[in-house]
Amino acid sequence: MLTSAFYFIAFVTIFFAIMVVVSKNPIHSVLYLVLTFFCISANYIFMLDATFVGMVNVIVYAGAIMVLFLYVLMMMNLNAIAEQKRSVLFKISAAVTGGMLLLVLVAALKDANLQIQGSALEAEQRIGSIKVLGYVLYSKYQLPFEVASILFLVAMIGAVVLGKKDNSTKTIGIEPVK
Amino acid sequence: MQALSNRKKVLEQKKMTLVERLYLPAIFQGMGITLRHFFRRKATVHYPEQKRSVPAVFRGLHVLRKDENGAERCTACGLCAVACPAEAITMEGGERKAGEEHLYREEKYAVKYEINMLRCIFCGFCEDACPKEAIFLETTFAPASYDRNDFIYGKDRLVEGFKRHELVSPITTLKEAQEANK
Amino acid sequence: MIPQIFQTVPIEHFVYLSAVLFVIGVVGVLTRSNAIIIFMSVELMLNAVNLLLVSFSSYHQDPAGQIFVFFIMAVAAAEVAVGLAIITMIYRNTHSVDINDMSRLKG
Amino acid sequence: MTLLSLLPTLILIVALFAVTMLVALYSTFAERKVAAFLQDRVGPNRAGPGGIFQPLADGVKFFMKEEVIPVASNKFLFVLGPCIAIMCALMTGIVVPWGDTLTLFGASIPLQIVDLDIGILYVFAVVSVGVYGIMIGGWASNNKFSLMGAIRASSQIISYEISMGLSIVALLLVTGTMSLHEIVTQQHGMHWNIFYQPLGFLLFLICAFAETNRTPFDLPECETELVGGYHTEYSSMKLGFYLFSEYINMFISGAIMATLFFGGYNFPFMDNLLQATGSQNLVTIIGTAFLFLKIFFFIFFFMWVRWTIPRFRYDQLMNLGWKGLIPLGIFNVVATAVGLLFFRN
Amino acid sequence: MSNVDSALILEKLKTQFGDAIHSPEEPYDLLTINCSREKIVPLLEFLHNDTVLAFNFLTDLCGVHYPHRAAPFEVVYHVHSFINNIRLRIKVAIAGDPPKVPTATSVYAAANWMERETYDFYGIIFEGHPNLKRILNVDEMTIFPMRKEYPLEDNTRKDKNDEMFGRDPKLILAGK
Amino acid sequence: MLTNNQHIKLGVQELEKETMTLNLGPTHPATHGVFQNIVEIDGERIVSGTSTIGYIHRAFEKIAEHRPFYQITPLTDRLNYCSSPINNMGWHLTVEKLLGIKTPKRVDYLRVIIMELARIADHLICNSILVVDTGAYTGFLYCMQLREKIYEIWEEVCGSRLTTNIGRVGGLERDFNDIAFQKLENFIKDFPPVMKDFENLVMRNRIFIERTVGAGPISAERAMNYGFTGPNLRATGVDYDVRAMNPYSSYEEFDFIVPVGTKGDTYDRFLVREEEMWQSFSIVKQAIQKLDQLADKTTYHADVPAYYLPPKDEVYNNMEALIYHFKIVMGEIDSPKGEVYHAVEGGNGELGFYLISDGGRAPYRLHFRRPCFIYYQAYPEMVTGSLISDAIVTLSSLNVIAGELDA
Amino acid sequence: MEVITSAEKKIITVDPPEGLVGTGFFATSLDKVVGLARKNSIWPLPFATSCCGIEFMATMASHYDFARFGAERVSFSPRQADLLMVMGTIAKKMGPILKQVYEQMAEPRWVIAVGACASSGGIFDTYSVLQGIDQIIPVDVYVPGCPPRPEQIIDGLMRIQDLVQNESRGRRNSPEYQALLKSYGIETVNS
Repeated sequence: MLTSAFYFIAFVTIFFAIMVVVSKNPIHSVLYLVLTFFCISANYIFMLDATFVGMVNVIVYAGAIMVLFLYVLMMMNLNAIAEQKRSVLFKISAAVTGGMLLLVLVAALKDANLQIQGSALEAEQRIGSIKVLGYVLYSKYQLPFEVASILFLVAMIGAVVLGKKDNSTKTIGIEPVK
Repeated sequence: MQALSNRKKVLEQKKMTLVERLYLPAIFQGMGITLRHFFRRKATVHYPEQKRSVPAVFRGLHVLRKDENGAERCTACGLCAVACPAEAITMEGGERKAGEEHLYREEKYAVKYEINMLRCIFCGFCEDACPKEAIFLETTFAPASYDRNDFIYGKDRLVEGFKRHELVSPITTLKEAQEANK
Repeated sequence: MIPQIFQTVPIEHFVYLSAVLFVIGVVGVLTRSNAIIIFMSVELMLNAVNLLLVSFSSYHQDPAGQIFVFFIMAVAAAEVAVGLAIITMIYRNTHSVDINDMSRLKG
Repeated sequence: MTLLSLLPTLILIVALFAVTMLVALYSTFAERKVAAFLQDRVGPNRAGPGGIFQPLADGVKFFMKEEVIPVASNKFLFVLGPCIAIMCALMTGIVVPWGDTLTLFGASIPLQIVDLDIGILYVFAVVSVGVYGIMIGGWASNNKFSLMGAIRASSQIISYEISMGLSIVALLLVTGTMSLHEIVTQQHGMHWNIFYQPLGFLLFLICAFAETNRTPFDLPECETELVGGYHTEYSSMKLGFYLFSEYINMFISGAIMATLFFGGYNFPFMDNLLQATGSQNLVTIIGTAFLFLKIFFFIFFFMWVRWTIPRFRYDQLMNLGWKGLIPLGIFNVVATAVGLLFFRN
Repeated sequence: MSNVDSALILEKLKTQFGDAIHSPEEPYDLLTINCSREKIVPLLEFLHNDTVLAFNFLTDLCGVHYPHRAAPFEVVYHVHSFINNIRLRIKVAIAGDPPKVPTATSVYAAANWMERETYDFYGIIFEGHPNLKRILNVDEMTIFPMRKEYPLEDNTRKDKNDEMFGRDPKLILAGK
Repeated sequence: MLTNNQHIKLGVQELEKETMTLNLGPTHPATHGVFQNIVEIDGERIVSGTSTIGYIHRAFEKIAEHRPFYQITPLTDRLNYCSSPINNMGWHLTVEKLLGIKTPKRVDYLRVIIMELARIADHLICNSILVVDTGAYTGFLYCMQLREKIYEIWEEVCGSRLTTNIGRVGGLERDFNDIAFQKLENFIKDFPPVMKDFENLVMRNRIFIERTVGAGPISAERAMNYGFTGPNLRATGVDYDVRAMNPYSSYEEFDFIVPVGTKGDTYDRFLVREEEMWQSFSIVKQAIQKLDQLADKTTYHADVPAYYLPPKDEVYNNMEALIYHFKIVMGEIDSPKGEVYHAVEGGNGELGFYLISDGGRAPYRLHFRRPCFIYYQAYPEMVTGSLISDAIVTLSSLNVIAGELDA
Repeated sequence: MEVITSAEKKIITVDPPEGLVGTGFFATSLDKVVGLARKNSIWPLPFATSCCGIEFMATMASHYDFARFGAERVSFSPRQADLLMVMGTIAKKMGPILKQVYEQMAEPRWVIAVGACASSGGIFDTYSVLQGIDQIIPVDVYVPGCPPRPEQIIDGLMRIQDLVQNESRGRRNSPEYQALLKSYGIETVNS
């Protein structure tokens, strides 16, 4: 049962992901992407026993990042603006590129050593649980954690500075037409 | 600008104090006030079961009054129609025939007397205008209805004695007014 | 407790799934010209990587993979905040989010 | 896992669904009555004795009303919006421990549908997804007022989620667990978290107001500015879903607040009662009743506040969120951490 | 509070504008002067800017229609000096079809809508007005309803008998 | 390099137009009446606005040219329907000025009571609606209860709640009876606690203060230039009040202050109206005192038989009275030719009546100086640059009454 | 077949089409239940333009408390309203807007004309005022008065309630109703 569930979810994920790329309306794209994220979270939670990551995925991606996207799109009222059409040739070449990349990826990862370690199979503790993750995060990966938080802070400040509406910067990029 | 009279008084916008800046005290004060009202006696009058009292001078529905002998007072002089700002009154005069003295007080009477209650603004000028004290605004009301033709009130519904749509009890006494706020 | 899925679904399948998602993201970046959709395709690629990391982490019973997912999420969130701010800014100036229009920022 | 062992859970789910709906239904009635009483009125009293069938009347009317879907709208999303809203509102309840264990026919049944070890995160995730209902509905209506309502809703909920998260972080420092069941168990015997986290509770309360779109944070639908906000174009039961989800959200946030800060189903002299009667079932039932009492108080509180104070302006709301609550939240986290460092041992 | 009175105002205006100001009256204690069409804006400017008179406030502006006069329209300005607490009524008689008068919006912002209203009612064109179009009535209206020749009613009312009110319905329809 | 990209429109205007057009009204809930404001918004900020009015244009001035003098009173009722009695009195004072009627002191005081109650009623509506528009509904209902008390008093005097048609040329239709005075006393007792409740609810609440301070400000110079009067002008700091400057109806005998604000924003308008209500309340109390002190306890109209309807029983018995009765009702009273302007301090400011009489049955021309109509044109200027929420509270605080606006 | 007295409009509530609803117990009691429910949950859209609007405020307020009838949720969005309360003068300039609001309302919808102006034009028999809103939209109940006392407004609401309670569910689809709307030039959404 679980196996077929996996294939079902995988199929749905790929379908939604494709819809993200092919949707005309950016808002639809956002909504499809949200669904994709839900599917990926479902994978985490139900297939991979990584509940914490799954929840955080929902909160961060679906709950915050995509709301932000939606917010920006709604504020700009972008659905009214038609996107420029790319030529068919361009699209085909992009698809071919993508396909080749896929080949390379699959070829590269196919032969990776994917044996499940015997010791891991007997592990008592669920490695997806908060306790384990918390312990690892705050011991082994403490420095990266701190760096990440500084990155966050910088990004926040940057976003505020960028987003701030300043009348003096209003004409940046407009003059060049001559 | 200089003061134009000696009555000027400036209301300063007071700066918010620290306590006021905290939002919560004012909110709790407000909530206290509303909570006090929560337990207060309700002001609601349960219309239509209960009816509010209105003063006797209230300008409600018109009535064509009769005199003490039961004869109609109206003499179809048309003053009320002239005085009507909404031009809602229409009448037709007729000569009283012999033997109708108990019905009509004067020699002329209104054969047809119609008020369009949808037009009427209940200003009371018709009552003021009537030299015979025939038309009078009562404390009852013209009821709501489904059909606009229903609002042309003829003599059948205007002459005294017709069953009125009692919306409110008619008269307030001084005593009631005194007790109103206890 | 070990996920039951290990017995039936080989890890290769997760690999293929995330590879496909990644490629879809790449194709999205290449074909679309709306900056926001490109952005979203990038998010999709990041998520493909996340999926791969989590599946490896689960199959290998090594929490490090999941820790990396958190770092990726953190970076993604930061990137989105700054990126969207930039897009908003550009939109405000050019009334467009088309990447072709953005080229004229050069001159 | 046999079907029989699932039966209690299924019954519990159905019961939870029914109770939530009922409470939400009667919250609408209570709202009108409370508002009326605060305003020296009597409120609806004509539908049935004392007006108790008022919500049913509203419900039936909603169902029988014509469905209007604006021509210019996106039909699928237009329908999807309210569905998401009410679904997310209903989903939260499953992690809340509604009571202690009941022992029936020899089997002990915990009155909690699932006890996730990351229960709080689950609540958080569902709440953060709930905003899609409003955003999608508002956008799909293709109406400027709706769109503005949707935009306001999204920015408001994102902003207040942060301080809500911070207040929970501080709480988690105290409890050391994310399982709602454990949090409740820890508070047994009047060790209610409100005593350790008063500031955290205040923050959580304010954020709960914001997340449920209640006055003073009802900007997404504030009728004097945006007519109906995001639900301007909605009629019939789709509107009903939106209104309903607001009340369900109120109920659930009341439950979460009671669980996190007010001891959940714990009540004073619980142990004494257990000793005196020896019946765990009785204590459980009384506990559940107490939990509901607490929830009802919060619902009343929500209404009381709504009918008392004015609402914020959009920028003031953002100011309060970012410059007021988030720093306070961070301060609370730090203070809690320091406090734990010094006093725990 | 000050010694500005009608005589002083009149004297000042006479020296400034001479014959453009004529036939002053004082009905019910309100100084009323007539002004020629050309001088009205300078007059208002003078009244507004003069530091002694300081007529800083345009109380009212309206039109009147006298169909039997040579100049059938009149625009009446009421200005008020807050400091001296004195009012002044200025009348401008205008002839011509369409009647035209310069706008006072440059002196008093308040004149904007009042002039639009006057235009709406009487069809008086205020030259130089920033946005002279109908304000109260629908844009499609072709008549200027306050002119005396137009009836009050639009005669769609069916529920009355005009004879009751001393009017002959036929005459009314004929626009008399 | 850029010329190839035809779709890029780089006209500055095109780039600037990132605004959205929002249509507030004519049925928007915040307009509380009917007028339309079309605002261009950028996000939540208003870039520009235009107002369209005339949605309930009823042609008052045209009707007035067709109605005898006394029938114009019901029209004035419907002008500013929040404070009809002031309009009634204003009209009667104008006609009295034309006819040269001097009213007795008792009439003046009774009129003052009625007018000040009307001012309280008007400001109650305005301020409580302002509070409703900031989101607090409850205070509004407390105020409405107080207003109901005022209605009761009027009802006792004239027989109607809202469109009072109160007063007659030369006086009042009827005297205040004992019940009216009793109700007045009850009102005096009720007023302070209700107002205190209302003020405590919002006045020092930070949310309310922040919503209103700085919303829709206007400077004194601009306000005067725009023809502001009444509380809205006083909020800017100009103490212009017709009652103080050109007293009518014996206002000069009353002790009251003219409150003024400092910044001319919504909060100032709110404060000024609150203070004015207290002042009106004190005037009412003074008027009652003065009535008590007067020796005359029965006069309620001037002795002008040619203009004031005789009592009904005299109409029967007295030929002269009958003639007057017919003349008055037919509208054939002798009125002089002339022009008169009279202003009273209405709920919204200087309410003026410019009456041209040609000696006929009806006014030759009657122009209403409607304060709302004149100051409302400043609204787009006041809200430009502010947020939508500000625009809405500004609108409520201006107290634009559609009946008065459109006439 | 029941005729609701309306000589001008001839609104006739017909029996529902055969087959759709039988005369069985279920259909009639469903009608009854729906009628009762709708009756007690009339959400008004106050189209208040002038004086009557102020009296409507008084009706909403504590002394009269419109809420008792389940009608306190004033919805300014026409989609959500059941009852259009037209209160005050409707000028010719306003007419099209009123009609538009009516058209935007979802069925079943009712209209009540409160006060002299809305019902007939009142004293304003002038070039700019519509002489009664029934020239542009169908009106179910008229309330006289200028303005009507709150009691009268409540009375009008109770008339509406009677109408609502006794309306059969088929009425809005009946050809008579469609014809009525057509006579006003109003497009029907459902048919």
